[in-house]
This record gives sequence, structure tokens and C-alpha cells, in this order.
Amino acid sequence: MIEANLPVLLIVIPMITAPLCVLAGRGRIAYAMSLLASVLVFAIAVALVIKVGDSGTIRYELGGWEPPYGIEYVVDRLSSFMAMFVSALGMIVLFYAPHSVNKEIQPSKHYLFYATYLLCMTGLLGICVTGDLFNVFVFLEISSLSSYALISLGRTRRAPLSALQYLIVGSIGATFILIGIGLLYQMTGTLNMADIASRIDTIDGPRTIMVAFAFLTVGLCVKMAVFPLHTWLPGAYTYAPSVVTCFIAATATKVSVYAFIRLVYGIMTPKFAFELLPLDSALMVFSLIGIFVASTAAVFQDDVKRLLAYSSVAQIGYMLLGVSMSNIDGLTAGIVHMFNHALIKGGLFMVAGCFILRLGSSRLSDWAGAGRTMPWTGFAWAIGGLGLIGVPMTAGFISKWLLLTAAMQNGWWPVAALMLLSSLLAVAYVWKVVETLYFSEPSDAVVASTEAPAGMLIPTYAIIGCVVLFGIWTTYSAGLAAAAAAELLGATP
Amino acid sequence: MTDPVNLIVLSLVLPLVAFVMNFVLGNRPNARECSTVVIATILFGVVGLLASSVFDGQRPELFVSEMLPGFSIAFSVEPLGMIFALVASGLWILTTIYGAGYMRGHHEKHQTRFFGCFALAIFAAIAAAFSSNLFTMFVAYELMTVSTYPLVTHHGTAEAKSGGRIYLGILLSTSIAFFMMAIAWTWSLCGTLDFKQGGILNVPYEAGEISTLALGVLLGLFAFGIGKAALMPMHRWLPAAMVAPTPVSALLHAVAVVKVGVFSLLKVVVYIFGIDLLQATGVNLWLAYVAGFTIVVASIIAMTKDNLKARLAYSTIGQLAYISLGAALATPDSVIGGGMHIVMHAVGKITLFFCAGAIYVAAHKKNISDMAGLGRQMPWTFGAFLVASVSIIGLPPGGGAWSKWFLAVGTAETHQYALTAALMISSLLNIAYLVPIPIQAFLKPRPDRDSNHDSDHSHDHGEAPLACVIPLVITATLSIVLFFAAEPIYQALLPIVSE
Amino acid sequence: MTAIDVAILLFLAITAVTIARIRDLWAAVMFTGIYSFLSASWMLLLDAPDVSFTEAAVGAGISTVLMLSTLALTGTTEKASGAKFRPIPFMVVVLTGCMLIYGTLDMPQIGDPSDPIHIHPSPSFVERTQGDMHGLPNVVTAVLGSYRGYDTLGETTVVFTAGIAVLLILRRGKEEDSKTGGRPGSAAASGDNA
Amino acid sequence: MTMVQALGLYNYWVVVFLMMTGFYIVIARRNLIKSILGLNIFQTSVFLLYISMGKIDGATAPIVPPDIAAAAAHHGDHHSDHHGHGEHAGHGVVDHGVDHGVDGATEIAHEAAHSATGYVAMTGIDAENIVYSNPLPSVLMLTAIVVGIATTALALALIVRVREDYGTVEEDEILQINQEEWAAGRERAAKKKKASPGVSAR
Repeated sequence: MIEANLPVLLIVIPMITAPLCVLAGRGRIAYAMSLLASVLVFAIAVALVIKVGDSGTIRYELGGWEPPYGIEYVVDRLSSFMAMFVSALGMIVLFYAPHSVNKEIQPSKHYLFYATYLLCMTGLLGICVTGDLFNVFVFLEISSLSSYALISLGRTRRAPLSALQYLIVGSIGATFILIGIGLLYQMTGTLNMADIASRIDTIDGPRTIMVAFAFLTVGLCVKMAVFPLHTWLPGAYTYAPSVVTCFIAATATKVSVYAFIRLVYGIMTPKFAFELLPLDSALMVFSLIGIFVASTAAVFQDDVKRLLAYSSVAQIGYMLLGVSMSNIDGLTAGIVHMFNHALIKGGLFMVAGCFILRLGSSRLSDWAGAGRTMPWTGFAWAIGGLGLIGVPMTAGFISKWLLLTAAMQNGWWPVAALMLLSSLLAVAYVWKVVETLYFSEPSDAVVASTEAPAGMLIPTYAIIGCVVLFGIWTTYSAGLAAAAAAELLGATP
Repeated sequence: MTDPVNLIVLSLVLPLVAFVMNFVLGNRPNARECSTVVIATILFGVVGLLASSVFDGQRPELFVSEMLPGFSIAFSVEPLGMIFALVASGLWILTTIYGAGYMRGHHEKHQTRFFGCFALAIFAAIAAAFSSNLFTMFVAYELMTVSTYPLVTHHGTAEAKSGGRIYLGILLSTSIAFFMMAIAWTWSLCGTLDFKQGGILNVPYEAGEISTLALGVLLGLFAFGIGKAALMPMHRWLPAAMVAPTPVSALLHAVAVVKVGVFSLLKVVVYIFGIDLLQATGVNLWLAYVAGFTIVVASIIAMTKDNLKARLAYSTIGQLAYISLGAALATPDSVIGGGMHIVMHAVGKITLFFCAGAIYVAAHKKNISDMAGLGRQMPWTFGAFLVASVSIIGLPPGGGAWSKWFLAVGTAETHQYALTAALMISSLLNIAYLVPIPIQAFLKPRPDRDSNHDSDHSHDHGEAPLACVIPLVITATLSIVLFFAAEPIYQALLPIVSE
Repeated sequence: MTAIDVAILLFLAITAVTIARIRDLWAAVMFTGIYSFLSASWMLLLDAPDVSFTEAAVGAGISTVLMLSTLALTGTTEKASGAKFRPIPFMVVVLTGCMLIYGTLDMPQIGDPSDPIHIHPSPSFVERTQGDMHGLPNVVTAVLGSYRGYDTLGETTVVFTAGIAVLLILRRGKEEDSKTGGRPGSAAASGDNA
Repeated sequence: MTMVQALGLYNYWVVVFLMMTGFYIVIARRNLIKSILGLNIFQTSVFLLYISMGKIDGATAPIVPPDIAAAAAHHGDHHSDHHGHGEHAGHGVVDHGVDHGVDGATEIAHEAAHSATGYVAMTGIDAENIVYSNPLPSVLMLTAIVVGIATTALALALIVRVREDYGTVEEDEILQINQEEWAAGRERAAKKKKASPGVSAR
């Protein structure tokens, strides 16, 4: 009974827990409930990964209405993998949350905060498992609206402003997606992804479908923060509360990348998408420009959260490079990088949250010398930073390596070279922070600060430990990703 | 237990054990350093046992895991790596003893971290030495870079910061931008990264998948990508890293770090390109001239340095270029010469660094011009310095004579007489910048230092602590012994160049 | 295409352009309400009474009320520089528009019963509901509540999210109140209506 | 492209124009409220795009006359297994006389016509040939409208917050305030550094 309904429980549990949190009306109880829900969701996601690995794709008809009439959830290797790491990060960040939330958000809002957090998770997980295009839009809006609200909770007045700017850009993106869905629906008469895929070739209306694809891509690119549509991201990540930044940075953009992968490989065929429309080269160019521009911008930031935000924009470029290669190696690299980068960036933002908790500032100049008074936190930054650079024995190396070899296999020489050159910029911006942490004279505030509380350090080290673990042992990162990529390409040859 | 495969496992695990023990025993310095010395000694024994079977012709292999499909962490021991591992593990014992003396004599902070990172670096060196494919080698190479960064910046000063920045910047940049690229390129050509007797690139070359010019570019990517080989213009990190405490300079910049560089280059030439392919295409010659240029220029710069460690650093750059030259010439004799020079230079140069550290601990002197007359207070130290200099210069009875001989033979075989000349000139330059140091220490009187009020007690110091002096005497002796023991090394290296 | 179609479309276009050009925000909000009404009327002509009524109630009703209450808090005129012509956005918009027009070229004709959406899935929703819904006359309601019920659940969640979000944004804690002297009352109340 | 074809697409083109006007307002206007208005126009126009897809010439709204519906329900109870194997063009069109006896829908209409003769007589509608427009776009847009108003409410709440914090809703002025704040912060930090090195910037 429960086993058969796992796909829908994944969504319903956080969705139902959110109003319960509101009803509870007290921060502590809401926290306990949301923590419980997130643990349950993670357990379900793991169960789904196992089940999908054993018995193949799970199709779940909601309400018993068969598609294309009803809405269908499709859990295959890729979506179960996504759901697993989104829920895992959501859970760990929630474990990490209390100290930071207590400091940054007024107590009277805590229960609402946790409810919104769960809703955001609901939306993101929903995008991962749904097999219906319009349903994607609905879940996208759930996650977007909740993230606007979460971002606006930051302590400075910039936070609501950044949230509003994100809302405007994000809504344009969502409307573009809606237009794209409409055009696809018009040409195929259905909203079920698999159904669209099976009917799309029989239609002789390539111009409309091309435009539909273009609109969906642009809309998703806004959500992914692909250069030059990334303008909302630095502000949003910088001014949001630390916990929110950790969660959103680790998951939201990756889920949009996932939606894009679905679009290209699940609905359109890569052949149609990339041969008829020269979108791969366009994406490649924008990815590369974005990588360089954003990495360079990151080097010159004084605010560490903003630095990491620009780095995120750059890293999205790597993921898209992989996806636009449209072969198994490239796609695998893209998917692995989603996972690895989620770990690395989530971990680094958590480290930043620890420093902000103790030092009350995210400016690098205020962190000078903090590596000595907060050795554990500082060390975690160093490890996470090495991951971001892509040094061997860290997860970042795995994805960089896969991307590099895939580019070489494709014969994309200049891309491979540029990719490696750009990772030198990562060395610059990561090491800038390390040097400030260890080689600068500490200020009085830094000298007076103590190590971050264990309640934050343990989850942080859980993530940072994963960065190292998945840099050595890749069965459940690269292995699952490769299986997912093979499945995607096998399904639509 | 003496199964060679088990020995590989042991020799990889032991440095890690030392690493852990360091932190476990962090509060008790005596126990901490004893444990390291004991483990280092066991390691040397293990590596020695392994060596005996490898030199008998065995090639034990250890497959650890397939990290990514097609890319595995695996080890297999061949003579070149064996010799490197012997050198690294053997000198680790001496350096630990020396380091304990130096760090205490100097009241350095963070000694636990220091010895911990040291052990990690040794692990990386052993892993690189035994690596059976380029992927494993690259992982070990990068691990070495990262684990030595805290050692270089040990003092935590602004100077250490900028030195560390150059160190990490150049080593990481070259390895990421060039070395990684070269590996990925090789993989896309060959579909494998395994080291193979006779090379693997000859297959795609014969199939016409890579042009001769591209082959030259690939060699360039490897040569400059392996920044630790310090070929000019990628050499700047080495002098910058001299801000580190002297034991670091000694082990890492005479043995582990720099030797990993040239060792990797040799291995790439021998097992990836194959010397036959290089001889046939001739794409290697430009690299030989870069090496020759580096040899001469580095020696000239060394002469201008008054700071002893800086002079030794440039000397190291020049000496490393000898080994690179051996690799670049790609004749059997030159490759063997390069391999031998890894040993000879390691023993010689570590002695010189030990001496520099000892002088600094005892007399607080960094500059050569201040060392006149010190030889009478520190006879052992300067005696060792003289002996090691002889070996570095390449004069009998120093071990370096043999390796230089083979390199010179290599240049002659390939008819690159300009390079033969470069070798000769650099030997003269070596004499000019090394020999005067002990000579003036022994023969020149101490300058009058009335103006200097600390002159009173600076006259009273004797030798450095015993923990410093014993290791340097041992290594100096070794560099003489090696002159007479060169034959086994030659015999051991012979299999790598013969089919 | 009837005269009334043409008239409504013309008015829609005029209203939209007027909103773009006008600087008085009160008037702009009113025109937006008119725009919604006009859309609602056209939807009625297009056989979509449910959407039409909803749009009239939500777009012209609630939305206008919310806008007006916001305006009451923020002021009603746009700065002079705000309404001036901006070339770069204009180019972007023209480009996007051209792309969309290009996309329409392969579209099925409006009102053609053989459009893909009318022939797939088969049998149609209208036919299926006859059997499945036991005599529910309004097919839109039937689809909304059953076949695509999870979209509706999602939609409810969106509204719920927005409700919490408005609370989160506008509710002021004690410490914040004293700092900035915010006025939570009226705006929060209007936000909750959504 | 013929004139007829162009006429068949005219409404889409008008909708495109409307959408783009809305889009222009969003991205060109610096007043935050105006941007939200533009967003409303943009979204409403997208609703129109969907709704005009669902239209079928000469069809009526997808509301089955109650009598017919009741009859169909009665029928459906007995013949629900008939659903799903009809394959004929013109869905939404209850097309009498195409596949007698096979197509469940036809039977429904047939039966309905029988039992609802009163209705037909009363309204003059030919129950057997009622054509319904497509209901699905309407369903989707009902959802989208609600999503749209939720977004608007959230945006307006944020605008109220921004106005309280900055005293304006003009983006230019806000950016200027931010810039000044940033410059002042830098100056302060620099001064502090000069005055007493090593003292916290906070």
C-alpha cells in the first residue's frame, strides 16, 4: 500500500506538513514537524532510487486517471536521483538551520518560515517526479513563490528588494515557460511528457515546435540563472538568510537544469533540439562566456555570499556544457556536476553561514584571520574550496574530469581548453578567502569569536565529508548519473 | 606478508598511519616524532623488500578501484618508481630526525600539523611512484601540491602568504591547464592511460590520428604541465617556496615535490610516448633545448644569489633540468642518466639543505657573505657541504659524476653537441657557486664585528643540535657511497629502456 | 471573425498601449481592470465561460483591489523618466514578438475542429466525462476536479504559499517595528484576501 | 501564405501583440508597480492565447445540457467499458452516425437525444449535433489565473515592504540609494582602517 504510493507521498508529505506547521503556530513544534517530514521524504526518495534501480521506471497515475487524461508521475533513474539529493540537502540544511534561523529571523515568524521552507521543497520535488508538463509549471510556481518569500526574510532592506527583482524576472521566465507549454500543447494535443514525445514527430509544424522549445529554454534559463539571464541570482543569494541561501543555492537551479534535461531528452529529441535549432552552440557560447564573466566577477567580490553566488552562475555553465554535448558522456558529466556542485556549494554556503553567525557579517574583510579562531569552520571552507576548484580526491574533480574527457571525445578542443582555463579563476576566488582566513591580522571581533556551535558544524561536515567521499567513491554519484544518462538517451535514440 | 602486493598496500598505508598517529599523539611531541621515525623506518624496510622483488624482474600490481568508468586507481611497481620510492622513504627517516631537531631548536609552532602534512606528502610521493596509470599519477601529483601548501606557508606571515600564493598558483595552474589537458588528450587518442613498456602513443601515431606537430604540442603540454619539474618559465614557484622552514625545503624541494615532477616527466616519456617514438619523430629535441637553456640560466642566476637557500633553489632548478634533459633526449643512456640523477641529486641536495638549516639554527645566518669563517665552529656541517657540493657538481668521488656521465653520453649519441657544451658550462658554474661557500667558511677569518653587539655570543655557538648534524653527515657519506654503488642502480634501471 | 471580435481585440490593443504610456498609476490600474474585463468578454466569446468569470472576478476584481490598496500606501504617479521610450527593451520585445509570429506560422487555424488538441486524446474529455462523472454538466469543473485534480491541489498550494508569504513579508516583529516604524495593518489585511 | 490562412491566425497575432506590450511594460518600466501591472497584462494575454486554442468554429461552451448529461450518466453506468476504443476525427464533436454501435460516445448522444426530446423541443438545439469547444485550455487557465493572482499579491506585499524601507518605488532611486549606501560603507571602512588597524569593521 505505502510502497505503491511512494511517488505521491514524496510530494504530499511536505505539502501537508506545511499547513500543519502553520496550525501549530510555534517555532519549535513547526521545526520538529518539518524536520520529521524532511527525514521521511529523504527516506522515501532513497526507497525510490532503490526501487527504480531494481525494477525500472515507476509510473504513477494520480487519482487513477490514466494519461493523457490524468496527471502522471514518472520516476525514472534521473528523477529519483534528483529527488534523492534535493531531499537529502533539504534535510541536512534543516538540521543545520536552528542556530542560524534563531539569529537571523524574528521568533514570531519561525513557524511560517519552516512552513515555507517545506513548500519550497514540495515544489522542487514535484518538478522532479511529475510527468506532466503543465504540472511542472504549477510546481515551479510553488517553489518560486516560496523562495521569493524566503529570500525576502534577510536582515537588510536589500532582501525584499532582491526578492522583488527575482520575482519580476522569475515571473517573466515562468510566463515564457507557460507560452512554450501552450504552443507544445497546441501542436500535440496533450500535456503528458511521454505522450508529447511520441506525437511530436508526427506533426508537421516544426516552426511552432521550435519556437515552443526556444521559449521553454529561455524560461528555464532564467530559472537556471544562465548568463546573461542571471541578474537576479547574486542579489537573491547574497541578501537571503543564510539557511535559505544554503538550500536554494544547492537545489533550485539544479532542479531547473533537470527540467531542461527532461525537455531536451525526454520531450524533444536531442536530434530535433540540437540539429534543427543550433541551440547547443548557442548554449555553449553563453555557457562559456558566463563561466568567464561570472568567475571573473567572483574574484572581485568582497562579500563572500556574493562571491559564491557568482561562482554558482559560472558553475551552471559547466552543467549546461555537459548537457549540450548530447551524448552519454557529456550528459553524465552534466548530471554528476549537478550533484557534486549541489554538495560543494551547499557546503560552502553552510560554512559561510557559520562565519556569519559568529562574526555577524558576510564581508570578507570582516572575516580576516577567522581561520585561527574558528579552525574547524575554516578547514571546512578549505576542503569545500578545493572541491570547487576541482582538486583530485574531491567531488569537484570527478565532474570536471568527466566534462573534460567528454569534451575531448566530442572533439571540442577549444571548449576543453577554455574550461580548464576558467577553473583557474576558481583557484583565484577560493584562495582569496583562504588567505584572508589564515594570513590576515584578526580584528577584535574575530579574536573574540568562538568556534561555530556543533549543531551547525556537524551538518556542515556531513556535507563537506560527502564532497570528499564522492571524490573518491563514485558508485552512487557518477554511477547513478551514468545509468540515468544512458536511460535518457536509450529511451529516445 | 612478503607477497609484493601486500608490500605495496603496506607502503601506501604506512604514511597514512603516520599521518593519523601525528594527530593522535599531537600533545606528546616525543611520542609523536618517535612514532613517525619508527613508521618511516618500517616503510623503508617494506620498500626495500619490495625493491628486492622488483629488481628481480617482478612487476607486482595492485588494483584499488575504478574511480570512474575507464579511470582507475591502480598501482604497479616498475624500477623507476621503485628507485624513487626508495629515495623518498629513506630520506624521510633522516628528515624526520632532522626536522625534530630543527623545529625544536627553532621553537616553531603548529608542529603537529607540520609533521602531519609531511606524512601526507610522503604518501603522495609513494602513490605517484607506484602509479600504474596517468590518472592515478595525476591524483597523487595534485594531492602532493595541496598537502605541501600548509608546509610552505607554515609561518603564516605575509611573506609566507605571497610565497604560498606563487607556489599554489603556478603548480595548480600548470597542472590544471596543461597536465590535465594532456592527460585527457592522451585518453581521447589511446582510450587508455596505462603506463606501458614502449609507450602507448605509437598506436594512434601510426594510425595517423595525431600529426607529428601535434605530438610535439602534446609533449609540451606534459613538460610544462608538470610544473613541479620546474622547467623555465614554470620555475618561479621553487624559489618562492623557500619561505618554508628548512626541513620542508630539504625534503620537499630536494626530494619529494620536485622529484615527483621530473619522475612524472620521465615516466611519461618512457611509458606514454616511448623513447622509440620520440627518436623516430624527433619532436623531443626542442624540449631538450629548453632543458639546456634552463640548466645554464638557472646556474647563472644561482651565482647572483647571496641568500643560501635561494642559491640552492636555483641550483635545484638547474639540476632538475638535467633530469628533464635526460627525458627529453630520449635515448636509453640519457633516460638512465636521468633516473640515476634523481637519486644522486636527492642525496646531494638534501645534504646541502640540511647544512643550510643547521647553519641557520646554530648561527642564525642566511646569507653566504656572512658565513666566512664559520667553518671552524661547524666543521662537520661545512665538511658535509663540501662533500655534497662535489657530488652535485659531478666530480668523482661524488655520485653525481655517474649520472652526468650518462647524460653527456646521451647528448653525444644524439649529436647535440651544444647540449654537451651546456652540461660542461653548467658544471663549471656549479663549481663557481658552490665550492666557495665551504672554502671561505674554512679559510677566511671571521670578519670583525665590533659594530654588532651580538657578536659576543655569536662567536660562542658550536655545531647545530645533534639531531641536525647526524642526518647531514649520513647523507653526505651516502653521496660518496653512491659513487661506488652506481652499478646496481644502473642495472636496476636498465629494464625500463630495453624491450 | 465577427465585428464584435474585432472591436474587442482593438480595444484590448488600445488599452494595453495606453497602460504602457500612461504615467498616472491610478489610471493605469483602472485600465488594467478594463483590460481584464475585455479579456473576460472575449473569453466568453471563445466559449470559455468559466475562465471568463474567473478572470472578471480575479483579474478585474481582486487584483484591482490589491493594486489600489498598494497604491494607497506607495503613491500614485510614476516618475517622468519612467515612461520614456527605451530602445533596448523594445528591441528585445520586438525580437521575441517576431519569434512568436514566426512560431504561429505552422499553427493550426483557429476554430478548425481537426486541430491536434481537438482530436487528441480520443475520446475527448467531453465524451469521457459523460460516463465518468455521472451527469456533471460542466466539463471544465469535471476536468478541474478529477482528471487534473492534482493541478488544482497544486494551485491551492500556490495560494496557500502566497498567503503565508504575504504574512511573512508584512508581519513585523517587535524589534523590527521599533526600528523602522512600519505599518503592517492595512497592507497585510489586503494581502490576506488573496 | 494565403489570405485565408492569415485570417485563420489573426487572433494569435493580436495576442502576440498584447503579450509583447505587457512584456515591454515589465522590462522597460522602472516603477515597480508599473512592472507588476505589465506582468498582469503579459499573463492575461497568455491566458487569451490558450483560450483561443480551445475554440472550435460553431461550437458551444463545454457545458453539456443537464438533460443530456443526466442521460449520459445513466448510460455511462452501464457502458463505461465502451470508453477508450473510439477512434474518430472531430473530438468534442458529438458526431451522430459515424460508427454506429461501436463508438460509446455516439451511443450516448443517441440515447441522450431520445431521453431529452423535451429539452430539444424546448430550446431548439439539436442535441445530437452539439459541438463543444475544448475544455482543457479553460482548465489550465483557471489554474494559471489563480497562480497569477498569487504572484501579484506576493509582489505587491514586497513592494509595500520596499516602499517602507526605501521610501520610493522607483527602481532608479532605489539603486541610487543602494549605491550611496555602498559608497558610504566603503568610506567608513577605509577610515576605520586608517584610524585603528586591527579593529573590527562592525
